[in-house]
Amino acid sequence: MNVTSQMLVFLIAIPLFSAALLLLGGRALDKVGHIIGTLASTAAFAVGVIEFLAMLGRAPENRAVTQPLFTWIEVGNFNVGATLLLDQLSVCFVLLITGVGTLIHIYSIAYMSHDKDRRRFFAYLNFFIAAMLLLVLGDSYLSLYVGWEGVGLASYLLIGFWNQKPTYATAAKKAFIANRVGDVGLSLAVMIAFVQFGSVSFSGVAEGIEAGQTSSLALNTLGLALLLAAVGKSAQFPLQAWLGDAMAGPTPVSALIHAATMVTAGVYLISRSHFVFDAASVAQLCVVIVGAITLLFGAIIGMAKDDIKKALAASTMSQIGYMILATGLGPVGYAFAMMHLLTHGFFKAGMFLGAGSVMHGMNDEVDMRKYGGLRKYMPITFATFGLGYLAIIGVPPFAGFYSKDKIIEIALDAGGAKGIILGSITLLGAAITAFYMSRVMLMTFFGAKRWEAGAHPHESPALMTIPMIVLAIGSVSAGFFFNMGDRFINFLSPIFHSGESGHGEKEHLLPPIVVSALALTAVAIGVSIAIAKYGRGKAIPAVAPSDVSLWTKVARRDLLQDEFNETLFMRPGQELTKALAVIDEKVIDGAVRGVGSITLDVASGLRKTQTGFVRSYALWITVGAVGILAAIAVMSL
Amino acid sequence: MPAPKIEYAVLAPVLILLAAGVIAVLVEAFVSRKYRYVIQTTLSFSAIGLGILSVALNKDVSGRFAEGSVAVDGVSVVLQGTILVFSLLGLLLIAERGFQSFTAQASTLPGSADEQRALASGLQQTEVFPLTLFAIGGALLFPAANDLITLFVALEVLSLPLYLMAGLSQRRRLLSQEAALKYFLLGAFSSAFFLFGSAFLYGYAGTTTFEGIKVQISTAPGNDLFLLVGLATLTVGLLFKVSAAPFHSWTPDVYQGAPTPITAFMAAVTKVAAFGAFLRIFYATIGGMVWTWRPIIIVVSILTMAIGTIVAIAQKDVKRVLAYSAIAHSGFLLTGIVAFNKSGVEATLLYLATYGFTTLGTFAIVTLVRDAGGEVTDLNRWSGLGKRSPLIAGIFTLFLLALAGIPLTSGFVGKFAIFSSAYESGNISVVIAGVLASAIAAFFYIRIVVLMYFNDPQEDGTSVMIPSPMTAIAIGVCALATLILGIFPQPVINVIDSLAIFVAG
Amino acid sequence: MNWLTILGLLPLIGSAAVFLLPREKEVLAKQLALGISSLVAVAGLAMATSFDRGVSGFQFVEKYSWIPAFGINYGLGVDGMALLLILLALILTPVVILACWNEAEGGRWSVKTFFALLLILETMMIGVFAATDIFLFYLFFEAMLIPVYFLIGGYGSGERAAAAVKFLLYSLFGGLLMLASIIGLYVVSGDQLGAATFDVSELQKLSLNNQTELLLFLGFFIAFAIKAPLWPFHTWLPDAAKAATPGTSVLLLGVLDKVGTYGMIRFCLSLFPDASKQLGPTIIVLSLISIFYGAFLAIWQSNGDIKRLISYTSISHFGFITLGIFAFTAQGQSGSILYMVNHGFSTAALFLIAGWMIARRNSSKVADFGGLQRVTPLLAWTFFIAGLSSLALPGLSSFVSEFLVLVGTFVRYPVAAVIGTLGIILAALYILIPVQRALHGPVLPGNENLKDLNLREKIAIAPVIALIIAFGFFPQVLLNVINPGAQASVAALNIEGDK
Amino acid sequence: MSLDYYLYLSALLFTIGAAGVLIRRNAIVVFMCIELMLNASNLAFVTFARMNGSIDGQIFAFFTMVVAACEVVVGLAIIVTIYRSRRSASVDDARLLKL
Repeated sequence: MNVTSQMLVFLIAIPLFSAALLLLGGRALDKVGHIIGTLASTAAFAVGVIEFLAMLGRAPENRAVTQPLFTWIEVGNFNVGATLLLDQLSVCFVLLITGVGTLIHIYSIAYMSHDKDRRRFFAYLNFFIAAMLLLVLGDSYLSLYVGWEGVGLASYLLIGFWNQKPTYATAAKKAFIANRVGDVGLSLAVMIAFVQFGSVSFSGVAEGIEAGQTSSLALNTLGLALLLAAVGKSAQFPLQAWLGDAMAGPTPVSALIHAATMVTAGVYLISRSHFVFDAASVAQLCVVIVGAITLLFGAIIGMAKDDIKKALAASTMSQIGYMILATGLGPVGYAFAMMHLLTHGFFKAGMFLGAGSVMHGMNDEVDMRKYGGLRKYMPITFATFGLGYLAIIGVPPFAGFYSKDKIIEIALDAGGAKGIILGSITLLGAAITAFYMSRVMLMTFFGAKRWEAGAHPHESPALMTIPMIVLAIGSVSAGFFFNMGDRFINFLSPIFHSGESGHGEKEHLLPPIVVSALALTAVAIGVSIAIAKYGRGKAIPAVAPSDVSLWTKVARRDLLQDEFNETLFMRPGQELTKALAVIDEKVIDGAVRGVGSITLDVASGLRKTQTGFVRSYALWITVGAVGILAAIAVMSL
Repeated sequence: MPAPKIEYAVLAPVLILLAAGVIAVLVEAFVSRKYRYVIQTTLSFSAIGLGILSVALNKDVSGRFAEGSVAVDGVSVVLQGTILVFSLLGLLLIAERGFQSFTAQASTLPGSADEQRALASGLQQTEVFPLTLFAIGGALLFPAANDLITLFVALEVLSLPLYLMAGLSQRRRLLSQEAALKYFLLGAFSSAFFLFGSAFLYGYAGTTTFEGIKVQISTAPGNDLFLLVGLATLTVGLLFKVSAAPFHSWTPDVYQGAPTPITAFMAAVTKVAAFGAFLRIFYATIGGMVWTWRPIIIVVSILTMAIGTIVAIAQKDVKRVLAYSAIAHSGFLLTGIVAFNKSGVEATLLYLATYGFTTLGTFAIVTLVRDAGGEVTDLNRWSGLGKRSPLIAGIFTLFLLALAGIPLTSGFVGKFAIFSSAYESGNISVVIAGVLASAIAAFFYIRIVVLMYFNDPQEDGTSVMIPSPMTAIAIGVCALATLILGIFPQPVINVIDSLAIFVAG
Repeated sequence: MNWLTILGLLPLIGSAAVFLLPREKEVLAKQLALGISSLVAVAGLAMATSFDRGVSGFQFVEKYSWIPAFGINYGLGVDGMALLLILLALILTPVVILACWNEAEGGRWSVKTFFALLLILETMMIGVFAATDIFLFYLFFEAMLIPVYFLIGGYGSGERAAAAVKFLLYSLFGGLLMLASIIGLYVVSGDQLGAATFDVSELQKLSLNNQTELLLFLGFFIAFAIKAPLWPFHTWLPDAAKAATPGTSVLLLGVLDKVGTYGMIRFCLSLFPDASKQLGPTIIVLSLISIFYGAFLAIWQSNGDIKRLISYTSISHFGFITLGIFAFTAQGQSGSILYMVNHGFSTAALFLIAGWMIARRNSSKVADFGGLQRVTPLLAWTFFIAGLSSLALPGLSSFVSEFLVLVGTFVRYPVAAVIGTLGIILAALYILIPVQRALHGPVLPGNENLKDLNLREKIAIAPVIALIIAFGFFPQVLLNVINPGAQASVAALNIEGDK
Repeated sequence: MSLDYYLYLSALLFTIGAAGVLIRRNAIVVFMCIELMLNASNLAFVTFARMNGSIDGQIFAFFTMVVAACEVVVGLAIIVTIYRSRRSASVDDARLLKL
């Protein structure tokens, strides 16, 4: 049934080749570098669209298409082929990555126009696209792993793009290390898969689970390992400390990597390994817990951040918490997670680009307390940011409403106490999201001008606003388009067999209408509190007030996540290193030198027995003679 | 009582050398000073040449001769051959005219007017040649002795000339005379022990011949007091001669004090002779008592190796370092005795051959490094030799690597053979000790190499003499032997294997 | 046609030729050395083409009797593993000669002696991997120390003499322990096989009682554990690597240390299977300690000396190799052999580039470099790629081998594999911290006008970087050569539960 | 009076000689003590010859006397040279060669 196509490899090859070309090209390509980069991304998007249309043309059951390239590693019966797989799940991602990616490429042409290293920036972006595509197109956990770390490297390079500033370089290193902690989970998962099922490809593992070859313990460990990987990459609790600092990278990077694509890789991994989580109940529960915690964690931080990018990053963390939560709610959840992922991709990327154009106008000022009343000066940005804002808080016609609402619904339907808790958390999350997003809107575009001297905001050039507009349209229409006649759910059902469980007849804790009403009231509450606090001419102090509740102080410091990591891992690590260095120097090397010096001391000691007196030599001879006599006597007894 | 039957052909080597010694004394007495050196050298070299020839003729002789007092068999042939070859090389060094190693007139007072006059006259007293010939004669007889009397006489004929030769050095005569005194007193002291031991052995066995003792041991294995005392004190005498551990104290002082050619001669020839006697006594005579003497020899061997290698690290003088290295090598040779099997005999003979060449070579090079005041033996002044004369330093490094037992040199083949024979006999403790000792030994050998190559030469007048033909030949032969025995030891091993059988089993 | 002897002799003749050149003709000496080593490399590759991949036994076998009395014969032969390690040596030597073109200036002796010593070292390297006769192997094992000793002692920097002596004595001590075991083998083979022999395939037929086998195994194992520095025996490596010229360190760490791990597979596993199985778990623990110990100290060195840092990373990598060997699984074995080859290239790249950085800034403190990415982008990039291969980034060669080692260990010792996998986090730390200190951040004073890589350096480093990337995507080229041998050696151990 | 007493005497003489070597300082006296040890062995030889009824012992005694004589010649020559250069025959003065 597997249909093969020769086009898949171009998806990866084009951006990879162009990245290499731009990097090796050197100064010669400076003038034309960005165009090559954008063209490469568009070409990839084109191939993606062609494959998508071809897929739609085929009957649902043989929509998946594979392209075997070469056997990568083959030792004993550890056999890993480098084959690419494009099925319904990965095509969504391909389109998202290449689509949003191309828009961001266009945006970056203008945004990075003043930077002399623009060519290198585009090279990194193309490398990222190639790595992300490899991640989603790999047909085995190992080729996924290659994409996984490739994406980690790309984010390291892009976050640390301006690494002449030490803080940015540290942020990049922090991101890579956090990802590496996650990657440990992924490599363990691959090993468990190999040992349990003898194969590391998704199909192999799926068959193995269906054949019931393994114990539930093995399955749960596999699930938890995959969860650790997802947590590392998608900045979920407890490995979420790096996302805030990742904002050190240029804004298009934050838009592409830390909003739309890379951070959602974790969700992709969990959905791709749905057969593992469906069979490993403990792991699935943990997924839900992690999702719920991060959801609240991100939201709380979002409320306290004055830096516009950090606020949006916190909101991304929280929205991905929603998606992870959804994937933990059984087969039906995967599709809704995917839908929320796509819609989030649109409006969050749009808002980040909006933030970028605001910063562009306010000569790179990120503190919202220095903004205010910008709507008149940057109308398009205001409009696109506004539409994104409406989408994210879940106002009905917009995309966010459809996808987030469904997640709240299935959270409530999770049944029993679990359903109520999850439902209430998601609702509370929706309220807080509404609050902090409105806070961002009000502080940036409304209220009195709190600009610094010499700031004269202006609208961004066309190259920046067009992508924003496209994304705004996406965030408006996507929700409605996906939801028409459950088109999106049916499209994905062959992958997740979510169709059989029939999302319709399951009994609901509350009818869908009531759920939507509840959600809207939560949103309304959030917005009204925000307006009360920040709207209608309220004086927003230019400097963050310090006499605030303990909660705000803690939230401002990212709920002490960095302090937690430092005290638990960094400082003991440094102490251990210092101690080991001392041990290595003193104990082991000392022992070796000690043996040397002991022999020398013994040598000079023995040397002194050579007194030079004939009589002492004679004494030695007599002593020796008596010794031998005694020995022989003893021996002969 | 029929007249004793002496098989002159078989005893030819010993007789030739001793006769040459006598003639040399006559030459010393009657020939005028001018020609004395030429005659003495030709006499000595021809005597050794004839000796080698006669030993070769004895190749397939195996039996007891001169009324059972001398046993000529494969082992003694190999030993005598090695002794004669080493004496030839030693004589090359002794006969060196380029620089005066020996005092013009031994009887003159150090620093006195007539000493200056004797030196000024340039005429060299050549009594060192007869002494050497007598010593070689004794050395040839010692391993072939088959009777306690001949053994004792051979020991004395070997040792007495050496005591005198130790005192003949031209530079630093006080040191040399002191070395002679020490060597004499301690040598006499230990030969007294040796005599006491042989007396009690005779008392136990009723006869002085070795096979008599062997028969007595095998028939009456009772732990007779006489046998035990005799065995103990005899071993003391032998261990002293071989400079084993508790009895080694004389070696460093004597090696340092004696003139370097004589030290070379002593280090090579006396060691071969002493171990030859060791083999004959411990393997062929008191073999029956192996369970009594083997643990003692193991302890002594480990002690010798340890002292030889460890103390050498702290030495400042080249000759003393080489003295301790000689002690260490005695320790390694004792493991051959401990092995007490056929491969043990072969390994010991092979080790003696390889070790002899290397030691002779090293001491020959020590004679070359001189300054205005004679030989330079202070190690610090040897620094930068590699820059001063790369060839000599290169050969010296080759010898040091051989002494350390690095592969591709003869030292390694010897060590490998002797350790595997010890391992074969099940005495693994000795092998482990040997391996550890060579690790420590490697340190001080390499320390000298570091000194020569990695330090800059000090401007203190030390210079490397261009060796005269004689020393050059000696060094060349030793270096070649060390390399060939290292890379192609097969022919020499074949010879030793075929000959390494004691008379009558 | 005895390839191996010719391959071995070529560099020797070359080194003699270089040595005989007049002292002041330095450039000619360098060119001659480069020519010869490239010629040998080409010959080696030609030989490799005619290597039959399917067979697991020795190929290009030569056997001439040398000292029959001791049963020693001049036996040469290569299987997959040995062939690859020889090729590693053949490729690295010309790269080193080209990279260290003017590194030999500060030496005690002439420049031509430096290059002559390098060529002698190349012969020794070929010999040690090609020897099938244990005595011949021991011979090269010991003789190899002498050229390295003179290279470190004569041409290094800092207190080079002390480091050289420490290296020599440490390895010599190991060698002597091995000699004791060889003697044991020789004697036992004499009793059991009639004629005492040193041939590896013959000695495998020996049946030893447990106690002696353990003793002999320890003799070999400690010698190899010193050579490939396993945890307690490693203190000589950082000193030697710091004191030696970068070129010498490349050969020392890249190829010579592999003799240790190669020896473990070739001799410890095949001759003493029961002892290896018995001591397997302890050695696994030692390897894990090595991994973490090396990693932590490498992190510590990031505010110290860059050469010591790279040598500590190698200690950590060697921990992985021994982990793979003593996991006794097909994946573990192939992974560790592949690891030896990959580690050779990644360390070579790291050391050469570090050498150039030091040569430019003439200080080897990591803190002295800063903002190199701005000043010398190409140098920074090659260092970054070499660093990535050292932290086993997928897509580069080391990842494949490291992953195979971990999977192989997981099959038999899951807990050890989990702990080992945690090591990759430390790997990221000990590479990214120095990368950040040296390459990122503002340009420190004194670094402004450093020149980027010149043509010679580019030609030297290009093949190594290319191979690192190529073997990342197409490791099967190497694995086809390694697998038969590795599988045979694991099967010989006949342990159950092998995947 | 069995012959063993002679052996005890010989052993006694031997130990006295050895002790003399260790204690006395003058070279000549040390040398005389060594001669005493040699004569102790002679006594032992003669006693054993009597016990074993063979004359080998006595022959050996002759040889020891000859050897002792040679030793005297060589020994005194060395001691005299030392005395002439150092004006003292004390054994303890000879300690230039040490360590």
